[in-house]
Amino acid sequence: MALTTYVEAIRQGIWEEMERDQRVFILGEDVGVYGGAFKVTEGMLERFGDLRVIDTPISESAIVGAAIGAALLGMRPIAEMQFIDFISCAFDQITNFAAKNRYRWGAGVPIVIRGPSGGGVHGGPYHSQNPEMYFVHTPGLKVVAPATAYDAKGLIKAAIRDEDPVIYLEHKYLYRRIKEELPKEDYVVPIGTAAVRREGRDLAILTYGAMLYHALEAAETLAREGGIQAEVVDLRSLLPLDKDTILGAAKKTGKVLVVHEDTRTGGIAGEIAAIINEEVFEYLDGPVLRVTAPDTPVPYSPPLEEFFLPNKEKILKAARQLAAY
Amino acid sequence: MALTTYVEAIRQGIWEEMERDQRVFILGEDVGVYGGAFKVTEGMLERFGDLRVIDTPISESAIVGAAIGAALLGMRPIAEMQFIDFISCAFDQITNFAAKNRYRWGAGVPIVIRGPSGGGVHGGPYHSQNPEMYFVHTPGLKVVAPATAYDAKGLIKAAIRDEDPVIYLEHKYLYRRIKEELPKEDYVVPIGTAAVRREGRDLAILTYGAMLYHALEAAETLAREGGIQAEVVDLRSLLPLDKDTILGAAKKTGKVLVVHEDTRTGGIAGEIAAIINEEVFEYLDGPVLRVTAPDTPVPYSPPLEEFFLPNKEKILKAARQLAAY
Amino acid sequence: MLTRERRATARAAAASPVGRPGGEAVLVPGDADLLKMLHFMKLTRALEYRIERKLYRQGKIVGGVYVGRGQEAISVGAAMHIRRGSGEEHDDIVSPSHRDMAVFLMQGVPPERILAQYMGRKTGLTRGRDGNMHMGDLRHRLIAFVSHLGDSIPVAAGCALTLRMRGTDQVSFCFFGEGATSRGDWHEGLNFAAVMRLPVVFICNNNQYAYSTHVSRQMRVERVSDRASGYGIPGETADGNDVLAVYDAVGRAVARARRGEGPALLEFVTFRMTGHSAHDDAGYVPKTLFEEWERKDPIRLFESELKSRRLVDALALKEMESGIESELDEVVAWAERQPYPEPEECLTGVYHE
Amino acid sequence: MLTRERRATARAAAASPVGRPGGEAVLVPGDADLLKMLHFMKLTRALEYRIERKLYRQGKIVGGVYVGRGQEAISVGAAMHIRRGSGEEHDDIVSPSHRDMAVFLMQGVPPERILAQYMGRKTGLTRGRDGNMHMGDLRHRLIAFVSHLGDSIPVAAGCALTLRMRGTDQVSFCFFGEGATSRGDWHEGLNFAAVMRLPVVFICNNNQYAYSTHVSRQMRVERVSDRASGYGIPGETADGNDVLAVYDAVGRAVARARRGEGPALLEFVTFRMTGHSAHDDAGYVPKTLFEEWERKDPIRLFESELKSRRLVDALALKEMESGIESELDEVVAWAERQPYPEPEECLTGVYHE
Ligand SMILES: Cc1ncc(C[n+]2csc(CCOP(=O)(O)OP(=O)(O)O)c2C)c(N)n1
Ligand SMILES: Cc1ncc(C[n+]2csc(CCOP(=O)(O)OP(=O)(O)O)c2C)c(N)n1
Ligand SMILES: [Mg+2]
Ligand SMILES: [Mg+2]
Repeated sequence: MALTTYVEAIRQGIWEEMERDQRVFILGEDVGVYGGAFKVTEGMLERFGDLRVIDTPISESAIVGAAIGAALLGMRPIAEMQFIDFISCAFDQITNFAAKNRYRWGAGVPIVIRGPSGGGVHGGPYHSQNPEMYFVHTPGLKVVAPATAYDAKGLIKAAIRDEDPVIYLEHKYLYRRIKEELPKEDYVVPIGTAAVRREGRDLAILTYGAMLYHALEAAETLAREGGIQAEVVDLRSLLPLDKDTILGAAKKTGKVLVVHEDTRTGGIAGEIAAIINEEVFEYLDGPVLRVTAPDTPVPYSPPLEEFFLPNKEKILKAARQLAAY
Repeated sequence: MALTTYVEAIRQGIWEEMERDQRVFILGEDVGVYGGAFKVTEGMLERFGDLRVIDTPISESAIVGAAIGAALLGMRPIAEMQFIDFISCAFDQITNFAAKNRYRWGAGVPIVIRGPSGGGVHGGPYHSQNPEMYFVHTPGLKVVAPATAYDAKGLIKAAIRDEDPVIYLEHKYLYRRIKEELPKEDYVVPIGTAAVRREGRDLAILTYGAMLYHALEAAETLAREGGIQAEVVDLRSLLPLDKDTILGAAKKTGKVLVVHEDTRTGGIAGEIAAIINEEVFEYLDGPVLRVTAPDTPVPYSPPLEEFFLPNKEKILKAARQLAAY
Repeated sequence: MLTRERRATARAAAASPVGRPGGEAVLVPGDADLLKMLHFMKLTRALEYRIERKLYRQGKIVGGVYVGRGQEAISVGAAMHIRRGSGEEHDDIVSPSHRDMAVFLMQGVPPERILAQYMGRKTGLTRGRDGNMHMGDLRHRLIAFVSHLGDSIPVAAGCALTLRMRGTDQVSFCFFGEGATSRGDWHEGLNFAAVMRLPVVFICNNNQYAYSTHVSRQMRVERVSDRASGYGIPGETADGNDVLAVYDAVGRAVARARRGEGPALLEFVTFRMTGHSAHDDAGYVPKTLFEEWERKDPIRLFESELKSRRLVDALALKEMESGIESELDEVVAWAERQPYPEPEECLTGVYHE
Repeated sequence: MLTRERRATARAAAASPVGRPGGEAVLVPGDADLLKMLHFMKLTRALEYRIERKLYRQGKIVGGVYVGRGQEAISVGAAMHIRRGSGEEHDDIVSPSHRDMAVFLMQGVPPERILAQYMGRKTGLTRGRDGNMHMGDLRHRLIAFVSHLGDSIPVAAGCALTLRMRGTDQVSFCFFGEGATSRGDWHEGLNFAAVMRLPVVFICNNNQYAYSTHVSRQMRVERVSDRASGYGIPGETADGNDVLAVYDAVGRAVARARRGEGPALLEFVTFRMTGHSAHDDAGYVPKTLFEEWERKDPIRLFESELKSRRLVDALALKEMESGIESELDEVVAWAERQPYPEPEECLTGVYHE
């Protein structure tokens, strides 16, 4: 069977939704003629025409604002940020218009804002960011971050069908490195559900995005070398978080390690630590620990970026410390 | 002796720094002729002239961008956001230009961005926000939030003298409600230092801004009615956090309650929970708990806003639960 | 309340609609239109007077109050061209600014619900979640203003994009003040609409102040409409205190947009006859300017015009006014009886439920 | 390395400075200036060729590569007017864009440090923290570009604000592409500079594409300079492949700014003779356009001009080129020897230490 890459899975998901629902359209820089900087929208202009695949001026705020306006009139826009780093230019529209609109006067804003996030490809401070927490901290939004091709497709479909604004973070490191066989039939991955990627009783590693693979590798090594069985949870959805799965893993193992590529202070690990403290403190056999990027911009040069990114070794170190606690 | 209000303390701090240092200037909407929407800059135009007290167009991004440019050429700009809610329009300049500049090429950006934050005055979703976490999560920035007139003055001076970009959050509810006698002589409150406002052995309440007063009231009631002695810590500086004081309070009491007016998910309570877990888990006699605003926009109508905001009763409830743990 | 709402909607739709779906815009207002314009200018002034001078001072308004006194001709003259009452597929869509009370009224929002909004009541358009002119209702084809000036420009363009995709001749109306034109979003929105040739009419009330900031510190151009040439779209400036001039300029721009010829930027010069908000005494505005503009009051000018056309006389005006006042007495009484929202409602409606 | 740096700085400063502190700009370039321009156009082209066609393909460049091939006349003609080498109180300040390699060279940044930057080495201008043209150095009066297009416009205006406060006749130079003019920050920055009458010269390279997007989908105006009228500042369009036309237009705008008459918006029409970046084959650009613009190559045009003025002949050109090539051999060798930063350096320098 043919394997589908992560990036192709996103493309398929959008394509199928555009076939299924006339209200779905995409707008962004270079999404039409060029097919997108990472080719997520390749071929769409030809198939769907230039009113549904719109090359815009370099105006991230207008891209999102226009998507909001269209959504208010019943459309299902997908706004592409060429790199997710540029979402900062649309921050106001997203957090003040899209996020708060339903609450204020009942009119939902079903838009998807998506783009390539994450490091590992030497993109430097402006082509490697992980902006999730800016949006996880904004009531009214949803935030998802798939790690597998299956989820990439299932979550983009869920995001497009969602009645509320969804920030969809695709990890550019995974675009062509991850592939798998996908079901032929239509499916969605419900927003708000995590996936247990590996079962284990000794400790739980919670993570998402590209870090999932480092966590899984670390878990294998832990099992092989120390007989430690780590449960690995792929959060997938950062807002809302799947509390049941998170708390379940915490209760089962008593020891939780959160791993994220995002910088440390104010990262989602803190939120998870707080939830676990509040809800299942009595089950804890050790502190909630975290392995994260340090509090710096994402540096460009390979040795610096490697130092910056969490990896298997850093996870192993923290996991062993926690296991021994 | 004359008492100085919180808002007047800010004004004095800016004024004195402008007298002391020719490089300090202020720019923003209506800061000149009008003296600022909350009169923080009253009289400054007359004293310092229109090249140091600059009425700008309605262009938050240009206000911050221009401040950055001026700072790079050796100035010490203070950028006022008429309401801190509008800082969203300058988010990109702050997080991508100001925050990352020193790291990238060594050129510091000593700017202060300040404005009225917080709720309690029926300002609704766009005149009541607490945007701190957007900036606490951005390496390269500093974030302070004074609760007293003394700190308001000491921190604005520290912010102006700081070599890095500082977000200075003034709580509008406190502007005229809080007053105290201030020292005659020049002083600063160092960024990165918390203040213990009340000593106690049984549990620690960590908070900042307008919530400090609710926490102190709750602590009095706890002592009076249940003999529970709560330590109350005013964080003052949110980035960097004063870890020593936080961990000290956690070790001393074993029970920590974090209170913030900001919304819950992704709020600073999570970060504090993570730090405490990592560093002093073994001292904990109960979970790190939090009392925060719920995950909604700030509603306008009095009963809704009252429900939204943390207050003494909500703090008491959580504190009693924690004390009894 | 529903009865009231139906009544107001009916009233707003009743007077001859300006264009029929698919048809041409009518550029010369008929007598009924003229009277309708006068009515809504007066209703707006009277309702805002109640809010700013009565209820606010009585402490019955929850938050800030921004009125459009002296600017009524702009909202009214423009809103005459908003097609309404014929269903979603025909009606236009509107993004008013914070000084466009008349637009709400003319789109059929009952005055009492606007008052309930100002008073933070459950029956306000936002059910107490937001205040003053921050309200919308898609049934009335109104998109709520957000404080952040300029944000509504790209949103209005996005509405127009949808209309263009659907191939209808509907139009997106977008209102703002001259101060908002300094925002980046204003630029991005105008440029986007221009490049995509979208059916949106940009309507600027240049009341010469943005809070305390004079327009000369907001921009270096003489006229806001000078900005149009940077986008390759038509720009036009007209007297914002002459409701017929507004009616004419907007009518032409709307007709153009309906024909698929793209956006236009209209500037209506007027004056803010109050402080920025109810708590601002506008001490920074030279008294003489108020005097000068008082003489150009748009309602008085229009009354004279209609008198000279023998459409109204002193008695008719008096009747119109007392009709409005007694309606407003009722409206205020109704609003004051409205309940506040239940505290727990704070938690609902953040997401689709 | 310091020796090299001093050498490069000296070279950049050596040729006759265009204006003396406080004096008038010289609008007619002397022979030395003409030769300097040719030298820097050629050096830029050769250095970028090494980066894009050699080092990048050899896998020695860390990230993306954006070059200004075919656009050298703009950076060079403009940078001739940047006052430098006389200290902070006299020198101008510059915000180059991502296709302005020549500006870095002419400000005295040694080519080898630029290469080290591209290769992520410790001796690159950002010590490996950022890549390609994202570099600055206040000693060279260069402010580093951030990816986010348009962000540098308000920053350049803020620099100019400082110069105005200090009452000097220094100027802030601000470079960008036509695509960046769609950003909100571009608008806010231009408007701010115009209102405050700041000494900043806005220099747009209109290379007709922004990535794959043709300028006609970026704006509806014919010329970028049409946007100037929306700010009440002068706008001018000139041939961006004619270095003397650039020199002339920038010279006049700079002189104006030095006299305190405020900003100007200059557009130089050119063509991007490459893909957007080294990995883009520009398949979306009609081949005929490349052919057409190849004939207008700014370096060849300028060579003909200088030949007709008898300032250079074939031999002199050959010598100039081989001088550059052998310098670049050295430079590449030096850069390849440079160490990468230590991993732990990741953690330092976020704050003042
Ligand atoms: C982005 C932003 N910055 C600041 C404000 C604060 N503010 C509210 S109204 C106003 C003046 C608006 O002037 P203008 O656009 O001319 O409209 P007018 O009030 O005169 O009708 C300001 C500065 C805001 N609402 N949004
Ligand atoms: C705000 C923002 N959005 C998108 C991008 C991605 N991007 C990088 S260069 C570019 C095209 C720039 O075009 P132009 O301004 O004309 O400059 P040119 O590259 O043609 O010199 C784009 C879209 C960016 N850097 N910043
Ligand atoms: Mg105005
Ligand atoms: Mg270009």
